[in-house]
Amino acid sequence: MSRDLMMDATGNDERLAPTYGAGQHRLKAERESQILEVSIGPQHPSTHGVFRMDVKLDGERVVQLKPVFGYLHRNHEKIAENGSYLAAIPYTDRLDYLCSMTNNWGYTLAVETLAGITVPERAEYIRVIMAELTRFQNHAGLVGFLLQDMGASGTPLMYAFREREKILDLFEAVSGARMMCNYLRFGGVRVDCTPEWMKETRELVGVLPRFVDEFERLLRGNEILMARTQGVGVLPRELAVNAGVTGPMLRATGVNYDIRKVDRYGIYDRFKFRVPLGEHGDVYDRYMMRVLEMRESISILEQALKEIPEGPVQDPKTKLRGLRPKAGEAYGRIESPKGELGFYLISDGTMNPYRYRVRSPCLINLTILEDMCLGQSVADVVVTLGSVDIVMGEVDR
Amino acid sequence: MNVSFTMAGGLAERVDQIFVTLDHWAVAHTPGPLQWLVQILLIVVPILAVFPGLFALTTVLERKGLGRIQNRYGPNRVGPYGLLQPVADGLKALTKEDLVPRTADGVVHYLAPLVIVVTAFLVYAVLPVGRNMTAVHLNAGLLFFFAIGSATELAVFMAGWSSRNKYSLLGAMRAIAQMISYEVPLILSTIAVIMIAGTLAPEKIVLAQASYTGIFPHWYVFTPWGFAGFLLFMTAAAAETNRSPFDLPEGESEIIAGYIVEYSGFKFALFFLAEYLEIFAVSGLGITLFLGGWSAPLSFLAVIPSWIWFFAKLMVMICTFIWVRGTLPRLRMDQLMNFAWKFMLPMALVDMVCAGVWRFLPGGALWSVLRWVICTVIVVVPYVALARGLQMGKKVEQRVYRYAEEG
Amino acid sequence: MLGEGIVKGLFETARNFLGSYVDKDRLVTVQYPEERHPLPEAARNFPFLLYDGDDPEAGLRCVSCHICEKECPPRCIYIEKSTDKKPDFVGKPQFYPARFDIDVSVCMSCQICVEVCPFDAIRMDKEFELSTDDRFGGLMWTKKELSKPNEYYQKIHPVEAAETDARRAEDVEKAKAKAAAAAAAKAAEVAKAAEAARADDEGAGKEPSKG
Amino acid sequence: MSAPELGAVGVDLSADALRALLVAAIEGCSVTVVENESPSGQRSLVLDHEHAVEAAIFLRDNSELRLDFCSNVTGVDWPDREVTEKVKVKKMVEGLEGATEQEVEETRKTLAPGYLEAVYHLFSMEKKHGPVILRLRTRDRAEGNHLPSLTPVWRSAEFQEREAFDLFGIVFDGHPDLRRILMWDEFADYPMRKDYVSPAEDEPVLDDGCLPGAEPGAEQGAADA
Amino acid sequence: MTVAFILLALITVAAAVAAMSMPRLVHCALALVVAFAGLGCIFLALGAEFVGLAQLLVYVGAVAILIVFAILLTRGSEISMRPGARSAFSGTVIALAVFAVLAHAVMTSRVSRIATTVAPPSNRVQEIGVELLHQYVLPLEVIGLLLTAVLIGAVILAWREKPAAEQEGARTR
Amino acid sequence: MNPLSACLLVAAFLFCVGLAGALSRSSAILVLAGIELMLGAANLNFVAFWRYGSVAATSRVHALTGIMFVLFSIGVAAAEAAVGLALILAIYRHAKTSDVTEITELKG
Amino acid sequence: MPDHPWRTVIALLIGAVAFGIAPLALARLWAMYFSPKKPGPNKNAIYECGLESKGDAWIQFDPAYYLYAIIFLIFDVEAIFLLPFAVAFTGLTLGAAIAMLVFLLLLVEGLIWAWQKGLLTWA
Amino acid sequence: MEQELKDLKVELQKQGIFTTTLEELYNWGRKNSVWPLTFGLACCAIEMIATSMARYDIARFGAEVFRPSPRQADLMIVAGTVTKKMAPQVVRLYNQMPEPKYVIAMGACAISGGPFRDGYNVLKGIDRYVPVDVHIPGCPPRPEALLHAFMTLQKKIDAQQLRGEGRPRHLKADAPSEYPVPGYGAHNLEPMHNDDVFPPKPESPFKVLP
Ligand code: SF4
Ligand code: SF4
Ligand code: SF4
Repeated sequence: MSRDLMMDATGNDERLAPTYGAGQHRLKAERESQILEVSIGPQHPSTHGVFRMDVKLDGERVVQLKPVFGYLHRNHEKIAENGSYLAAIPYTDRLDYLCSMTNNWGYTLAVETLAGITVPERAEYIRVIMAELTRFQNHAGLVGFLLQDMGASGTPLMYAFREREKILDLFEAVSGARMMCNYLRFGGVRVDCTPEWMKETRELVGVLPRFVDEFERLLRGNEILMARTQGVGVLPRELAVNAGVTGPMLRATGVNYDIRKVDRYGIYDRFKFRVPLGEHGDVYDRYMMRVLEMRESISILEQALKEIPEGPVQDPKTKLRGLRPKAGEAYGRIESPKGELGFYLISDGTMNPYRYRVRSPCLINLTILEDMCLGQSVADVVVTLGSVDIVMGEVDR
Repeated sequence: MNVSFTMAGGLAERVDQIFVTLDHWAVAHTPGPLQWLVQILLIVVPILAVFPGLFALTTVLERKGLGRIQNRYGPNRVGPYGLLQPVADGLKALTKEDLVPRTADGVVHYLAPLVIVVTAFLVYAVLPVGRNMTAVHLNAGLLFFFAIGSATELAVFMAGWSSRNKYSLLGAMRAIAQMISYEVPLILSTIAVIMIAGTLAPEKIVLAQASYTGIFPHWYVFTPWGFAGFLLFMTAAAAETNRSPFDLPEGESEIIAGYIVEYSGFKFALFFLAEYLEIFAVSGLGITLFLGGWSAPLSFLAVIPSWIWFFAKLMVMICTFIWVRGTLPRLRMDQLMNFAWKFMLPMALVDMVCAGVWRFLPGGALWSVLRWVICTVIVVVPYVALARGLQMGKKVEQRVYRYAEEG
Repeated sequence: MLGEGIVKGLFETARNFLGSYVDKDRLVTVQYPEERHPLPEAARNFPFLLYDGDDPEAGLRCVSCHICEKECPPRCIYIEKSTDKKPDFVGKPQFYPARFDIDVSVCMSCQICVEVCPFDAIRMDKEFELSTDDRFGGLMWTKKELSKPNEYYQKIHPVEAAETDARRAEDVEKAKAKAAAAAAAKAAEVAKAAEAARADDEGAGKEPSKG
Repeated sequence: MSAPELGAVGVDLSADALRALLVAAIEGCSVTVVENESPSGQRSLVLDHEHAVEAAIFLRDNSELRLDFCSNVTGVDWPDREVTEKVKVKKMVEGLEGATEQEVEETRKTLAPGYLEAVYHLFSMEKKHGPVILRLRTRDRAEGNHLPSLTPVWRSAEFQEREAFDLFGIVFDGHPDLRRILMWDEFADYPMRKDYVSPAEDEPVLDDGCLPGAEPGAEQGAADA
Repeated sequence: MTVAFILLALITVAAAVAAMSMPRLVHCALALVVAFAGLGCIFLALGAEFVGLAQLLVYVGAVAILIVFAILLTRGSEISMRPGARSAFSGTVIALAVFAVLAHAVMTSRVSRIATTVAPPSNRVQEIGVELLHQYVLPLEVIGLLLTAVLIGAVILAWREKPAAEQEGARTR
Repeated sequence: MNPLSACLLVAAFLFCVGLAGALSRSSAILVLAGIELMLGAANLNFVAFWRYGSVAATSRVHALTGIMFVLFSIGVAAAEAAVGLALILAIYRHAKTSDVTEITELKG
Repeated sequence: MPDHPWRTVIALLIGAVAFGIAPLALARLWAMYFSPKKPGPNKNAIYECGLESKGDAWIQFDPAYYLYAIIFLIFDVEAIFLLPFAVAFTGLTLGAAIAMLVFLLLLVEGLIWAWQKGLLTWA
Repeated sequence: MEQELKDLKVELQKQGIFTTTLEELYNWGRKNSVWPLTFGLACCAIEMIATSMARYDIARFGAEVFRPSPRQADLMIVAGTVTKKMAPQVVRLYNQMPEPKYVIAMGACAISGGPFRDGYNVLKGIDRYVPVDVHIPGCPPRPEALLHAFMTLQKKIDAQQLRGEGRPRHLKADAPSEYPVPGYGAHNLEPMHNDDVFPPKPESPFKVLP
């Protein structure tokens, strides 16, 4: 197996990264005849899009799992390198198509770092509001999809989408589109939110906790859910850190790393919120991280909606069209609902970014998929994958 | 005929027996040599008409019910209230191209849906759907039910194997493993009833429950062993018929659609039909064994015809199935098997013992209370123990989460 | 762990089931063709071209400056500039698009064309019932299909349209003022020149101030 | 991100400091600092191939630095370019007093060979600081496109290095599973390189040819405009 | 000697022949099931309700599954059997000879001449139960013992102990 | 021919089919199936004798003997099938074949 | 009628087969007259998530399946003996019931053995 | 549309009432039981999911039965970007669906490659390989737009004839029901399009550049 190669190449150095657990699951020659090779995906009800896993099964047990990517490789980076800085924003919407607002933010943050742009205060608040609404709907949706993968005939997903629709209505009212908001701009946001919008948002934020409660009543104590998720897809802490896993998945292993706290980008240092931490790093922890973060998001939303000042929403000095940052490079990152979303930009002084790179949390969180799945059943693979929270638009870009 | 029946009065009796009377009338009015034919037709045709009809109704009901659970309407445009939806589905299935994979085993592939439908229909022969309304009176009716029902596993195997598709075969193996595992508790949980009723004939079991104390019926479900047996039976029935949360063989999130992956057109519809027919049949059996079959729940309600009661109870069961399906996620294979062998089977055995104890404890005022208590203990203690044992070593628990300290 | 969680969940779904008969919040379906969820004012789908007055040809605001064509991220706007000019709303002679096509099968509804257009000539439509079985005929919208009157804009985006109209009215005012000033200046110049040339000749070179 | 190189208290994460640390810790290690003029000020370190893995391990395991989190790995393509530079050359100049050596300015056009680059963004989860940016450069864009893989040090590089291999054609030696990741295996090109041209597609256009964007190859031109 | 009996006998015999002669093992197994089911139905036709159904339950439900599993577990499903591979001819000849002897014995023996009772003897399940627990209580317990032994024995035979490391690995990750 | 001998004939034929299969098929599983068939044929005899045998009508005590025999025989046959197939599995695992000829050859 | 309960069963059997075959035949008729069958190499290939299927599906399975089948068989046979007992139970003496209990316990012992061996744990 | 339908009916009734009723029944059954394939590619798939969720509830039309296996599906909603890497799979899935089958190209990407049209790995429209019944422009189209497209499809089905020249593809014995699956080439898919479906019809204002 490939891992052995690596060991040879680097001389079995202890300091090297923890590798696949494959060694202990090596296929015995005598078992070969029982190995069933299946590919799960690319068209499969629970691979969340066009993901594919080439799985080798021994009975029901996974002995090898190779993720295959690229079925949604849309050349985002190439296209962005051929377009202007502004033109890339609507494309970022389509990266993680569930969270266009946070994607916008990640990109604008990188451009702002690159070109030294400041953002007016009100715009910062609006960004936080949008990002947290996005986080909420993403997490709700994820829990729904996860339960769907467990075969819950769609009920939790329906409830999640019921709430999501309300949030999308807000997005649409302010940005004009439900999913592809294209709302943030470097130096601010595109349009201001009206007072009515603020009022509606406040009302919605007021009822969101009820939805979380409903979710918890429906699911949290469910024995089947617990039995199917606890101890499944366990991710050891060291491996998680070494493999660059970020977001709720990392925090489920107990590592306290939330970029909102670490980088304090935007104005996140003004809000009081807690970072929930898991302990076991299994699917249940990951699920609970999302639920708890939903509650924290609500709390951030409440604060932001209370404190938001009046003022302009766009830095007037910033040139949106025809921006030409000085030659140089910048890496900007945010805590997207899925993990660290980073944008790496190299400018050569022209109107197009010379290099545009998306550090996608989904792709990197998938690095350890095989490690989490070895020795488990196919059903667990599906659930584990579901708990990683991937969106193929971002994995393949 | 029956104690409670006398108070129902003549008209009620006539309505109750309307089908029986019609049957006799029709038979009496046919020429002698043909009588047997008419007699048989009058039994077979209603079964072939009513239950598929019920199937059609149930599919809409299920889709609408799930819709309501999920805050939406469900099918409501095809015909009044969407009631014609199954007709459209059926027409579509009928005119759909029938695909058989090239490498598949054609004959077996063709036979599998037939076998499964035939077995599903056959078991109705012994189901009493109303007073004097059992198609075939067999002394060993229950055994017939299980014997015929066991052919389903074979049909599933045929379907999965002949498709020569990995998912189907995997699905079929799962399905068979699941069905055989749950068949044991299914049969064993009926034994308690048989022990008390002393017969294998379903209609006699119903009759054994069709008396009342005051207005309350003597259904077996109202005894400790009966209650436990009922739950066991229905759980096993859900698993046996691949209903949620035991719908692994079709667990689409892992193995697409299980053993029916390669079936299209009406063959697929037949699988669908058979699945529902099995659900009705096994629910009907559950009703017969534990819920007093066609007897009314309260003595004065006996004026309502018995077959209405049967179908009303059936509807309740179906609705419960839908409800459960709308709520629960699916179990995993190992959990499913563990549950069958480590919980259901021991519980079924305990339940048998409990029924035995129930029978041998003497009657009398004080004793009947004591009997209740003893039997409840006999059932509850193993329940708790086994439920605990199920999670032993797995540490399945509600967790408390900590937060990073502010920093 | 004896099944309470399952029972709790069952209650939750039962509540939703029953609630769907009494509570609007638990039956959220909008039965689309008959009922419609109101679109917010900002809603956008595809761009359209605005024209003033009744004549889509004459009143078209677009001056064919190609800015939107260049900025459109997927580059789905195709413009051909006219060779002649026609006066725009303030009377300035401008080019106009001889051809203005938008390939809506490519358009990503990003609204960037609208943002960058300096002439308020292009706006986003809300219409979304556009499914067609004609791939090659139905999805390339030409100038004719794209042109919509200002009233339509006022109808679908009232607040935005009012703003735009006000701004344009201002522009017209400004243009008028400018024209007047220019005229005045010109007049003055002419007057001066005239004065210089022939001091007694007055009143010549007056132009109507209409722009 | 206002002070990107300022980590937790006491640790100097500036490129120069790190360079000094690395050179001191690893024998023979050559590290150069790449300046960054833009407001972001994120400077980076170029490592040599031989000591890259050592240096990476050092950065990861050093108790002060603990750069345990390799966030971003990416390839960058720097094609060959013509460099116009003014050089002062000593030349024999025929003067009045005969030939004298004189410094003369001359414009010289040289073809600077292109290279491929892998960029690693490091952070520390433990110390919560970063980023530290590492760069590795290949010799050229053809045969010499090899780089040492840092996947053995940070697993997170695994897929990203594969991606750089797939799209840029950087071969990472020591990578456990270097295959194409996004494109299909039969694919022959490296599409993210700057000189990649999309294959001509049969594109429907309106009869009168008014679909300039649709003409093959037109995209690039339009983009640059 | 009814039509039903003749039909059933024909089906059973045909299925049995098919089961022993089809090339593909799974088909054989399915034919075997038909043969067993036919046999069960003959029992039923003869009036032995309980045993007939028991035959169906055990053979169609359980033994068939067992055989099918065994076929799948030994990768038998793909092997296209060569019917003539192993002494097919001599086997058939021997069998035919045996049949000739048996048939002759049946036809010539006294049983073919005795008058048969018209009504089947009563065999209500209840009587079987009572009989089972009085007359046949010892065989019952022996069967119980046998079944237990079979359970343990067969399981041990079929069950291959998994390497310990592997088993551990399965759950620790 | 009376029903009894008809039954016996059918049973005899079934027995011989099973015998032929057991003797001639090379798959161990089919050999086992053949044996099962023979057992089934024996059961048929039991039932036939129970049904038509003259004893049945006369003696109350032994009325159920045939049935009982069949019942136990079914149990034993099932047990035999389980063990037999398990054996085949075990051999298969060892010899990688379930072909009787090959197995004997392997044994050498 | 009571003399021939099986006649009805057979009729039901025939009816059920007809019920199954009729729509299939109808579908075939429809295909014959209106909508022709159009097989194709791809169409009639095995479905595998949109990929070409690799390897054969008829592979060897985990012996665990067989173990369950054995246990199932044993309990099925047990049920055969339990049923007559249960029917006769109301008329039985305590001794007979205990005899059955012994029988049962023997089997339970096998079950417990299997449990202890971890056989009932699905791998 | 309405008028056309009526005309059609009259026309058919001339041929005999039987055909008409059978045809009507056939079309009615087909159009009211369109089961989509569980198949989402990208962002548009999320809107497709949203369409089946409570707010929009495609179940009202009887189309919520998303079948994971193409064998049981009638409708393939190509919702999202078809990349070149995915295209063979999409075509194969389409091929594996039994007739009658329909395709809705949902969103700009599925129709033409949409915003990603210029990408080296993006297929410029699924109609290059399989025939598409309904196109929905939009990026992503709103759920209502999908419902609208669904109703457009229903209308289209309703107008189909059972007999005669105008009958749809799946009723003609010689019309193909499976299309060649493109292969992976060194630079592009091979072939780049399927001649049976792709080049726009001669009367269309489009032509194909080589
Ligand atoms: S909305 Fe966006 S994609 Fe569409 S035409 Fe305007 S700029 Fe282009
Ligand atoms: S629409 Fe606006 S930006 Fe585009 S060409 Fe016309 S005037 Fe210029
Ligand atoms: S059309 Fe737009 S929304 Fe749909 S898949 Fe393409 S980019 Fe995503």
